[in-house]
Amino acid sequence: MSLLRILLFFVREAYVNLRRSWRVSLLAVFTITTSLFVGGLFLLLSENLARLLEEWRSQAKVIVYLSAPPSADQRNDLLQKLERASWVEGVREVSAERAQQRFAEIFPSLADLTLEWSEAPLPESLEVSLAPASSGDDGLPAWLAELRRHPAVELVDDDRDWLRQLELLVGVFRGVGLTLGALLLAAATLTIASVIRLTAYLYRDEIAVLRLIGATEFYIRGPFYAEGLVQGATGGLAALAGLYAAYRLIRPQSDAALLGTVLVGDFLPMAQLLFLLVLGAAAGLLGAILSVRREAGVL
Amino acid sequence: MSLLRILLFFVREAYVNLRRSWRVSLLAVFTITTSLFVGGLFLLLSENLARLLEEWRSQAKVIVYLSAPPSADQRNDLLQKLERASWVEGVREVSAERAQQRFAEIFPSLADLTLEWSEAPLPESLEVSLAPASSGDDGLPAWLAELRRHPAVELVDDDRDWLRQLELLVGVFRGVGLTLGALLLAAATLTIASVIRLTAYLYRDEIAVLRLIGATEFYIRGPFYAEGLVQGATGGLAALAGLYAAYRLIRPQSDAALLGTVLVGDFLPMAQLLFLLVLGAAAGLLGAILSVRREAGVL
Amino acid sequence: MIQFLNVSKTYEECRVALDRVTFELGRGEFGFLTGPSGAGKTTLLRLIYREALPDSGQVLIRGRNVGALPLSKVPFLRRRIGVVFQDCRLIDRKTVFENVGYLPRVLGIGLRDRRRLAYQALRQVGLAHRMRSFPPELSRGEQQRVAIARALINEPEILLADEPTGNLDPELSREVFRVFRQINATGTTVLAATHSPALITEFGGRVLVLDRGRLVGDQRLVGRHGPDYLQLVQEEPRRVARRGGP
Amino acid sequence: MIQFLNVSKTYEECRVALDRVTFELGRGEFGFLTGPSGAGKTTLLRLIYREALPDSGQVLIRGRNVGALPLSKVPFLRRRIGVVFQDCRLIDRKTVFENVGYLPRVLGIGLRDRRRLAYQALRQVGLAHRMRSFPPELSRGEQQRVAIARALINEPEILLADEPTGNLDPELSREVFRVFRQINATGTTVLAATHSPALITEFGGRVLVLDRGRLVGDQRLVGRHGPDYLQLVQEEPRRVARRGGP
Ligand SMILES: Nc1ncnc2c1ncn2[C@@H]1O[C@H](COP(=O)(O)OP(=O)(O)OP(=O)(O)O)[C@@H](O)[C@H]1O
Ligand SMILES: Nc1ncnc2c1ncn2[C@@H]1O[C@H](COP(=O)(O)OP(=O)(O)OP(=O)(O)O)[C@@H](O)[C@H]1O
Ligand SMILES: [Mg+2]
Ligand SMILES: [Mg+2]
Repeated sequence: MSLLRILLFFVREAYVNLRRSWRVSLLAVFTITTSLFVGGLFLLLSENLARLLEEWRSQAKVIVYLSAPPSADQRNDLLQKLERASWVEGVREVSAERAQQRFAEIFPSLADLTLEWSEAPLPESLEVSLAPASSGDDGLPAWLAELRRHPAVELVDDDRDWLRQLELLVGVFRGVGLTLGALLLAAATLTIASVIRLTAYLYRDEIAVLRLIGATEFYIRGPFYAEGLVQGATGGLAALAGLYAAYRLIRPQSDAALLGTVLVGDFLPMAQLLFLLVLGAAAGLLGAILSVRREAGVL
Repeated sequence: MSLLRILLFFVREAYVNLRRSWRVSLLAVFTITTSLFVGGLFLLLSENLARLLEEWRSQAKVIVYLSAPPSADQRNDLLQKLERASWVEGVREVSAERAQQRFAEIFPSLADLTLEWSEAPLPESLEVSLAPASSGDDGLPAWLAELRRHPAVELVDDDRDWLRQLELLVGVFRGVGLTLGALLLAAATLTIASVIRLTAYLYRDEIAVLRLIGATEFYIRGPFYAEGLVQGATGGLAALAGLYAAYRLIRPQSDAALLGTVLVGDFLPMAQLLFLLVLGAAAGLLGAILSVRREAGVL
Repeated sequence: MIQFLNVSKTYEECRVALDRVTFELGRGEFGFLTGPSGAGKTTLLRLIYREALPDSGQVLIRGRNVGALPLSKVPFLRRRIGVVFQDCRLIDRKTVFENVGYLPRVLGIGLRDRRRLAYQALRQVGLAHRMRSFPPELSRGEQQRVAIARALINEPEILLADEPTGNLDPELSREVFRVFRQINATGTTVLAATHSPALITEFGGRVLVLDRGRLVGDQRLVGRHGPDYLQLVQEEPRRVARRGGP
Repeated sequence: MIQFLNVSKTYEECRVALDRVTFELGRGEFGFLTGPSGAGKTTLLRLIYREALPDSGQVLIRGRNVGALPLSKVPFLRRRIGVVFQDCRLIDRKTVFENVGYLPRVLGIGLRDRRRLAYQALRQVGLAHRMRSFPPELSRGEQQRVAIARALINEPEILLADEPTGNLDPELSREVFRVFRQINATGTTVLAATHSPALITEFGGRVLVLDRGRLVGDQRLVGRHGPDYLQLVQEEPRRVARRGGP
């Protein structure tokens, strides 16, 4: 037989088998769906969480406080210096009044106090936002030291301690998320495999008969592999549909609550959807492979 | 037969069946374990998260800023007033120096500035911590208004906006957590049911034979129910063991990272462990019930 | 004891298995059911123990309509009927002893009595030494004999045997039917489907012949051993039992 | 063609199924295997198509040791051997046509040819009209005939039949063995286990008798139809085929 005919044989056999024992198939597909749905939901949440943290991380700034009355030359020189640096994404000037205003915002209860202050106690500053990639750059500390020595600069608050803490946080979150996600998906895969192994018990005698009448392993296993693949992929598709439905269901209600947007800001990207689908199909296939392999002592 | 003998019959049958088809049983138990483990892990995380939020919530304070130089009488009057209120849990005095120090801690980059300030610009204050239950109390706003009118009080920062936000956050977290947890457990239950339904397919002929030779439904089903129950409970126990192992595994590493303690501060309380166990047993039983019920048209 | 009144049964696809069958088998009678493959023998027996329901007509046992029996009463009907299924239907997960002793166990009979009963029943078919084997470890003929023992253990009022000797050698087949005759002598009504004319002519009795669902023959045959066959058997019970023991 | 050299086979629990069996069945021979229930007939046949391996001794097919065959070659051995299993072993999820036509399908034979082959094979056992039924919808005798058709379809070099007529009436049994004789006449070696002395004496051939694992008899018997039986069959092929068709 040509390869095409062999494939056709597998697919047709699988189709007929699936149709004739759809109840059992449905149970297997259902389990796969459940597992992948739960796994996918977790992926959705952790993706959005990671995205949010990335956003925070990208907002980390270096604040340069200017010495009380900076000369125009010194100011320009400083600004140019900032704009030349590759890791600087943007510079925002914050006047002394604005600083005071923000202080009042952060400490509303102390707002009255600031009004009493004779002259502006907070200096003018420049908020320098850094490119996200730059945080690991080795040149950054030297550059910051140089910045500190600039005559127009009173003080450089480089947010780096906070940034480092945030990075740790992001790392932990991601790590925990990935670990949990991997655990869930492993659990799902194992569940799927055990379900398909279970269905295989049902067809054990059937497989034994095929062996006895002279079918080669190739022809015996092919249809079961195809069956597992189809079951897995179907489960994956159903899980994706379920995920999307859940996403649409949560989203409108979540706009009200702050956390809603965090949890389901965006749907999963195409690559991850594909990943889930492939995972389902792979799990189904793996289960089938496990299930039709020769048991020890079988002749 | 007496009830005891019947029960003994069920248990013995179940035991023999489990022993003779332990491979299939193992698959079922394994699925239950996986599902419950994942569900339990989620419960563990959400419990700890809720505990953490509760802690934050209980730390919400009302800060009373005193007018610049409070007289000793006014001070004592105010302190007595605070101590009489039922919702006040504790009062901590913060001197002007301490306030300045804390300002410097919060804004390390501005620390130098405070040194330049002539006299202490931040007033002395009293940090009043409220009993957690009091946040919903209707008398609180009136009491706060009264406090504001007190001659020794410059300003009352009651943290209530922030508290309300935090409460919303806690609510959303808990809601999402419970929803997700319920979803996971539902998925687990359904998975278990479908697995046991699958195993039942294996024993379909067996059950049919028992019916044909004159066994009543009671005697046919009893052992299967016992089998399902034992499988479910075993799965539950294994899941609990797995959870505890995971808890012990994560905990030592988590002391380093801030988030670790958040994630696995405490193990699940006894009631919830029991709940998981009962859930496993119930799922096994439900699966068994589903699996041996008469199919339509069976005589 | 067993009455068929104009009973018809059609499976899906208009496959007529029984076509207006009417007969009556009296209490304590010994009946053979014969006919070519696919004639409807198994179907007829299935109607008696209610594995199937007739499309029209009535099946009466002791004058009561089996088809009208509520589902909850069916097990009690089946307990009074011993059935040797054509495809044995043993439970692979249970030992021979457990298979044979299942119904006594459900009926609350203690282990020792059960063991005695099972031993007696299995000895009659020469398999007392295989009590602890599992059915897949038995030859097909041995499986069939276990199925026979299971049907006998409860001393049923009616014994239905569907081709009980299809995988047995002639001598064993004869012994099995001798056992059936013995049981019949104690008052049990027996209806056995068989393809073997040799057995029918040897043992004699009521002979019902089916062909394509129709009852085409119903006669009383005197066996080769004559009407005194039973006495002959009673004289040599040892011969029947000899094959037993470990 | 088939050679047993001092073959012994013991199952677990020291249950001796075959005890130093030695015989040779030549190419194109027609052999009967007989003996009481549990004598080891099925075990002997299982050793030939390698469902089991001997504990000692050798089983040779066309001079090659079956036990030494690598696992990957086993299917090709089995394709040359048609087997009628004692318990039929049909696949319930597949129709009669699919059951019978499975091996030709694996061998790459197209649908039309497969249908022709299946029709021919099923017509020989009178079941051509049940091609689209599923095995559970057949009577036990019909299932057995489907199993026979499946064994015949591939025109095997060796045909092994384990009690192929246990659930068939005498006339059908005879027809089945007539078909076996016909196939034997085209050069196929046939070895059939049976309990029926009637069939053996009618058809004759090589007769191997087993008892408790020992080969206690090996003789050549001239059938009731005499040595010219084959010619007789050739004269009336129509009679064999008549039962076919819907
Ligand atoms: N479940 C079913 N669905 C469809 N047809 C069936 C079913 N069971 C039996 N039949 C058909 O009904 C007819 C009678 O079957 P039955 O099993 O009663 O025959 P039988 O006399 O017992 O034959 P055998 O001697 O081969 O066992 C047969 O043609 C068979 O194919
Ligand atoms: N898997 C097994 N495990 C243990 N013993 C077995 C097994 N299979 C067969 N036997 C035993 O081996 C002996 C021979 O069995 P076999 O099936 O070859 O007999 P047979 O001649 O085919 O009998 P029958 O005519 O009843 O089919 C029997 O006593 C049987 O109980
Ligand atoms: Mg039948
Ligand atoms: Mg055999």
